[in-house]
Amino acid sequence: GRNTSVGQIQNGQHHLEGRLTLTGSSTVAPLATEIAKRFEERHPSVRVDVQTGGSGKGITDARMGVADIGMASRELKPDENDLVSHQIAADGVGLIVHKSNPCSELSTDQIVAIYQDRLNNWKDVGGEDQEITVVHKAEGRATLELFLHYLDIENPTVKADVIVGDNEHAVKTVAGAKGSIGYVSIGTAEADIEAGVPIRLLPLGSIEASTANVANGTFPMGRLLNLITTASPSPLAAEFIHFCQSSDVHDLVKSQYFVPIASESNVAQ
Amino acid sequence: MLRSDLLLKVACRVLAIAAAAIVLLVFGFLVRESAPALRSIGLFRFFTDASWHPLSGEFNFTPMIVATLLTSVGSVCIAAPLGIASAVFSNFYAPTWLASWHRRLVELLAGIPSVVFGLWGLVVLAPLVAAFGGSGQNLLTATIVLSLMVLPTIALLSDSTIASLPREWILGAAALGLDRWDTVSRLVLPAARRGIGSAVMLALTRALGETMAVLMVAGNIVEMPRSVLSPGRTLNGNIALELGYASASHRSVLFVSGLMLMLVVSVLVVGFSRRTRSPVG
Amino acid sequence: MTSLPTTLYLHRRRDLLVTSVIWLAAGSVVTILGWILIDIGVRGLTHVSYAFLTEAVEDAGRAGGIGPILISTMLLLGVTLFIAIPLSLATAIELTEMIEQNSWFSRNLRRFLDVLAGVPSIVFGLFGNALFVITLELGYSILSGGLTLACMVLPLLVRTFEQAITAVPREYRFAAAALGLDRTATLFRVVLPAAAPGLMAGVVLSVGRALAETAALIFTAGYVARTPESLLDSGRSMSVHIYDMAMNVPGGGTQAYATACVLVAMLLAINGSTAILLRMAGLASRPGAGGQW
Amino acid sequence: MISTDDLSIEYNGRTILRRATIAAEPGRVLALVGPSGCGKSSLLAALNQMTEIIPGASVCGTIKFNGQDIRDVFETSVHLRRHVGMIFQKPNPFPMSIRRNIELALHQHGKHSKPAINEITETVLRDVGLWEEVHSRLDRPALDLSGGQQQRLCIARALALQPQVLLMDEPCSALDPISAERVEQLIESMRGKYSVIIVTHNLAQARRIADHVAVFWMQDGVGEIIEQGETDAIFDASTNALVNAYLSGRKG
Amino acid sequence: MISTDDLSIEYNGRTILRRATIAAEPGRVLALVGPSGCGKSSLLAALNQMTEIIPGASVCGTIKFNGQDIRDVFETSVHLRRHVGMIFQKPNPFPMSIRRNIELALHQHGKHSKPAINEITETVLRDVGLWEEVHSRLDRPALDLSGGQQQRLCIARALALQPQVLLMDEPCSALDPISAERVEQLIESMRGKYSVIIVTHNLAQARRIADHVAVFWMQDGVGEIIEQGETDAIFDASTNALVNAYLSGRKG
Ligand SMILES: Nc1ncnc2c1ncn2[C@@H]1O[C@H](COP(=O)(O)OP(=O)(O)OP(=O)(O)O)[C@@H](O)[C@H]1O
Ligand SMILES: Nc1ncnc2c1ncn2[C@@H]1O[C@H](COP(=O)(O)OP(=O)(O)OP(=O)(O)O)[C@@H](O)[C@H]1O
Ligand SMILES: [Mg+2]
Ligand SMILES: [Mg+2]
Ligand SMILES: O=P([O-])([O-])[O-]
Repeated sequence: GRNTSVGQIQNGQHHLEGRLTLTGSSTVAPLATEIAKRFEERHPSVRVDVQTGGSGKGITDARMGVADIGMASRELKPDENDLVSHQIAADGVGLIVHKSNPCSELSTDQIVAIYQDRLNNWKDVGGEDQEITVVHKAEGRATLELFLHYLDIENPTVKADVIVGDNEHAVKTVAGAKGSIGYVSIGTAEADIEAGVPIRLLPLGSIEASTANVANGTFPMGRLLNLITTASPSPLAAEFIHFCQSSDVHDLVKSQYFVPIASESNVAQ
Repeated sequence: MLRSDLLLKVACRVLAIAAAAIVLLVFGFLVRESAPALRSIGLFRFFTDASWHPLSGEFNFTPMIVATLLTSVGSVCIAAPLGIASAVFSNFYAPTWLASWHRRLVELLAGIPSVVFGLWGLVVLAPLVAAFGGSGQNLLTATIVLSLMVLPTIALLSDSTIASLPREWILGAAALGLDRWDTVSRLVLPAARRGIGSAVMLALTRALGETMAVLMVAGNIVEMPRSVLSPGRTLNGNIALELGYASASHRSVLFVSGLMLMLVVSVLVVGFSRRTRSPVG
Repeated sequence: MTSLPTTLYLHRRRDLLVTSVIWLAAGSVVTILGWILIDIGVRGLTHVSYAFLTEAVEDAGRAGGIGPILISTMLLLGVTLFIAIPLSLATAIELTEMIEQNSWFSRNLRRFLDVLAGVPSIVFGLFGNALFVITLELGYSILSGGLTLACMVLPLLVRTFEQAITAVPREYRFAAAALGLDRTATLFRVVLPAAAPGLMAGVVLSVGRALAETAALIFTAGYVARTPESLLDSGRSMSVHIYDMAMNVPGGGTQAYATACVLVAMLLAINGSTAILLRMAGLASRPGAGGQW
Repeated sequence: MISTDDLSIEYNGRTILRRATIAAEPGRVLALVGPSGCGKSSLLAALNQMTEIIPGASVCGTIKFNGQDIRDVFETSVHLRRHVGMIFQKPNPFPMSIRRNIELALHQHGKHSKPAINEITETVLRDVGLWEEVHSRLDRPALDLSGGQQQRLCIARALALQPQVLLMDEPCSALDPISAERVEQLIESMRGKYSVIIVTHNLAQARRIADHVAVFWMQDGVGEIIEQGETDAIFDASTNALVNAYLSGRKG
Repeated sequence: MISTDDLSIEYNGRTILRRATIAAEPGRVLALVGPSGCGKSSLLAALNQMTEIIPGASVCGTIKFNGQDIRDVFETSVHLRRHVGMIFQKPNPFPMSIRRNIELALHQHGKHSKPAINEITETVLRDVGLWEEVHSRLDRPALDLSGGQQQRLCIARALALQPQVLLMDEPCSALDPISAERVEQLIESMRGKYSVIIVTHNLAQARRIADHVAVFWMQDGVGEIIEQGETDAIFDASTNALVNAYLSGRKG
């Protein structure tokens, strides 16, 4: 295969060469790109190519050997346990509404009711008299699975008004329609709020949706960003994953609005 | 025949066949990838299932086929009059200098990425359409955005068809005292209808095939549309939205929607070429 | 004199009405499309600078420039045209010069190309991924992306080439034949040069189409924002970058619009330079036949 | 009927016809002859203001209709052209049925009643001697007719508007001799009814059909009328050496 | 030089020229005259096998080059056309530079050396009297030349191949009188060097320049040669009534 790495460790740990291909989650791809760049600086004979395409593609490619490493913004499912996942960062999923929306808090039940179309006016949950536009994600998306899992509902019971793909799609949709509600990666939302996009993160229960609360583990709807390999990754892949999990990249993780994972875990897990 | 001519003839034939073979390759690829789903699910259930929830084993395509046809046919219905008017404008109504600027602008727009159209639709247009309620992401918005994307195709190809009509006809019409609009409506447009027809056809196939821009503004709910303000999902939007996250069997089902779309296009193309081949009066 | 004053008066009123409608239609086309252009310009133009054009992509695209992306785009375009032009030219020649019009072969060839024109770009992406990336083992690369784009622009190119070639006056062919030029020479030295303006217009349209493509490239040329070292390296095109910045990277909006500005400027440059090239070669394009009223 | 006064024509600033003064009399045939390129076709185009739609063309001088400036008589050129028909060198029927070709202009000029149109169609087709040949296939494409038939259809189409003047630019030169002869007979038969201005390269034809002749020549690269008058006077008794040389075939 | 034997030409199964037999002698000028549509241009096209590339055209009968069937003398029509040049009614230079227009055919026929090509270019441009006018702008587009210059360039381009026969289809009819005269002089000057066959509608011109004349006529809708011979004999002493009527301008 053209993507197989020929990474080999020569002269000890510090001379690596070869090419690594990563594919998968569009959430992880920007972070992986930045880490790869730093890794290439440290190991000038190594090329790390980061491709995108979605978590599902990452997992499939890793399994088929099309990619050395897959990226996924979700946990592996039971039928994927032939693969190994390596956490490199954490992320939370928070509910967003338009900035002008006065609603200050939603209970889990209210969220479920809204997403199942049993509640469809903001005035019923402490807002203005405005219809609720429900922004939902497409089947298979990692954020969607986390969201459904947290609310403990089945996807077919959801009655959405808009289905979006990527996080920014959700953000732009909510920013463009006053009565809408959606859910996105908290990091994304924070970055956009910082950039002046008119959206607001809603607390979940009474817990503020913020990367800080994801980091300290209090925010309930959190997820891990993973790198996926077969049971025996190549030495170069292993070295890269190790690097991704090291504190050397924590600044990069933060700059991409994710939460570094505190303890350095072992590559082999 | 000379050796060089023979060489040219053979080369052209071979390359032309190669070009045509690409379609077969694409078809073959789609069939191969969708075979598992067709085998395990069968064709029937794609039309009879209760809804589209592939992870829960429900695979109804019908709303997506309807949305695909609605948005693409609708967009052509908007773009065709505007595009033809624009071609008539630059040939008959605009002063020469303006005509060439007009052409240049339309040419430029032919090259704007669909993402940019989608982005404009999402950020500028949808909030305006949201005044009618909801998020503003619905079939209407998608149709408008699509019509803008295919408009340059219709305008440019109609323009060149009209420009290539024999000048004698136009002089003849003028000599009979036909005014400008009579000349256009009774002579030019009928005489150019084949070329304009194939421009519209190309635009329609283009609209059917467009993915990213529609995905960004259509709302993507899989439901039989009740009005133009209902959100809807197109077949290719469906592929783009779910493919990256699909597991093996789900993936195969998505390829069935690709295959479906190609069948729709083929039927339209063959139907159209049948119609235009019949002698014109 | 049998003049018909009433109807003629009506005609004048109608002419005024129709003229306004046509100007309105053309005006609205220009307005809406101008609106989009201005929207892009307002949001992105201030960010475009020499540094933006040359610097590497930083911070996932939020900072730095689009240097490597410009290079990848150019390479992709190069590969696309290198493959697509000969293929479509040969097909157009076959359709216009070599076979009977309306023969079984020509009808079906055209149909096939029409169907190809309707293949969704995402399907092209998947197809390119399966054929070029995996089966032919070219990997995510400029080459795979360019080949996929070549398949995609093929129908458009063939159609415009066909139009350009049939528009060449028959006299040129007769003159060439009378000078004892064989078919090959007639074609390559007389007909194609005479068709050059039309051929160029086709190429420009296809370049626009190729530059605009996103979905097909994500799965073939890939996403890597590094400067490619060879055609077998992956490279991110401008429209993929725009998509990523707009839809995936929070805070990438300005970069997306700035990149779109560069893309539009590039199209303008290509349009302009082909016009100049043609004028230099003494091959000005034909004026429209409608003439002025 | 129609006449010009010191008419000059320019294309893109280059004068190609200088100070042409001609007058077509009611019911008479005026032939314009002279070598290629000295502005005969351009003069015809100016007479029914076709120059308006030719890019780059500009006309100065006056054109009169029954002695009055055409700009005063007719509101627009569309009105003028209803009274001044034109036939081109290459037959140019529209790509539609024979019937539509005739109807088209009638519609424009306000005739919509079906029976009236049918009647006019039959009359003009009879006038040009085409009725017998085509009455059974009026709804077939006009482009299926032979060249001579096409040209006669174009004449019929112009006659349908009952013009007062007919401008003809080498109407026979693209036709076979038999068709050409028929068209010539047709022009002959129009004498007395219409005022005809005909451009022809066929001097024998000019002599056969014209009452008056105007001879064009190129002076310093610009077309001019160097002599005009009664046909016989010009052909037999011109005192102009150039004209004599041209008409006897020694020049041009 | 070149001659035909009972040559008939059909377009899509319809015969338009029947059993034409003509012979062009070396160094002499043969004029083909006759009304429009009786197959003069088609005969010229058959002589250098241009009929091969006209859709629907088919030729039967033999064409001989120096007494031998052309199919035996020349491998393909491309070879034939190198020896039989052709000039069309409408000047048709290629849309490229003046120099390229002449080079093109030389390349095809195996001349690639730059100095040799330049020399030939100068010679033929001098031959047609164009050198003085264009030598300073050989790399400018040929389409910028005037009609007369374009036609002379087309002749020069044909002469560059040193053909033995030149076929000319109304070469002057699209030119202004001065250009036309120059082209006529040029033809005059080619007498003795090339064998020329010229189609013309200008009978005076035919009389001025031709050694022999062939008169075409349409019989039952098909073109035929009704008389041929020495120019003076035909013009002054023809016994054929039709020919007399035509040549004196009473018919056609
Ligand atoms: N549309 C045009 N634009 C520019 N120049 C033109 C145009 N039409 C004609 N001319 C030029 O004007 C001059 C006169 O042309 P015109 O056709 O009036 O001559 P003519 O006497 O009718 O010749 P012919 O006998 O060949 O028909 C010519 O030099 C011609 O090149
Ligand atoms: N390519 C063609 N296809 C079909 N018919 C043709 C074609 N070319 C010419 N003809 C017909 O053949 C006949 C003879 O045409 P040709 O051009 O040889 O006549 P001609 O004597 O040269 O006339 P002219 O003096 O007008 O040039 C005409 O009836 C014409 O319509
Ligand atoms: Mg003329
Ligand atoms: Mg001829
Ligand atoms: O691309 P995802 O991170 O949403 O799987």
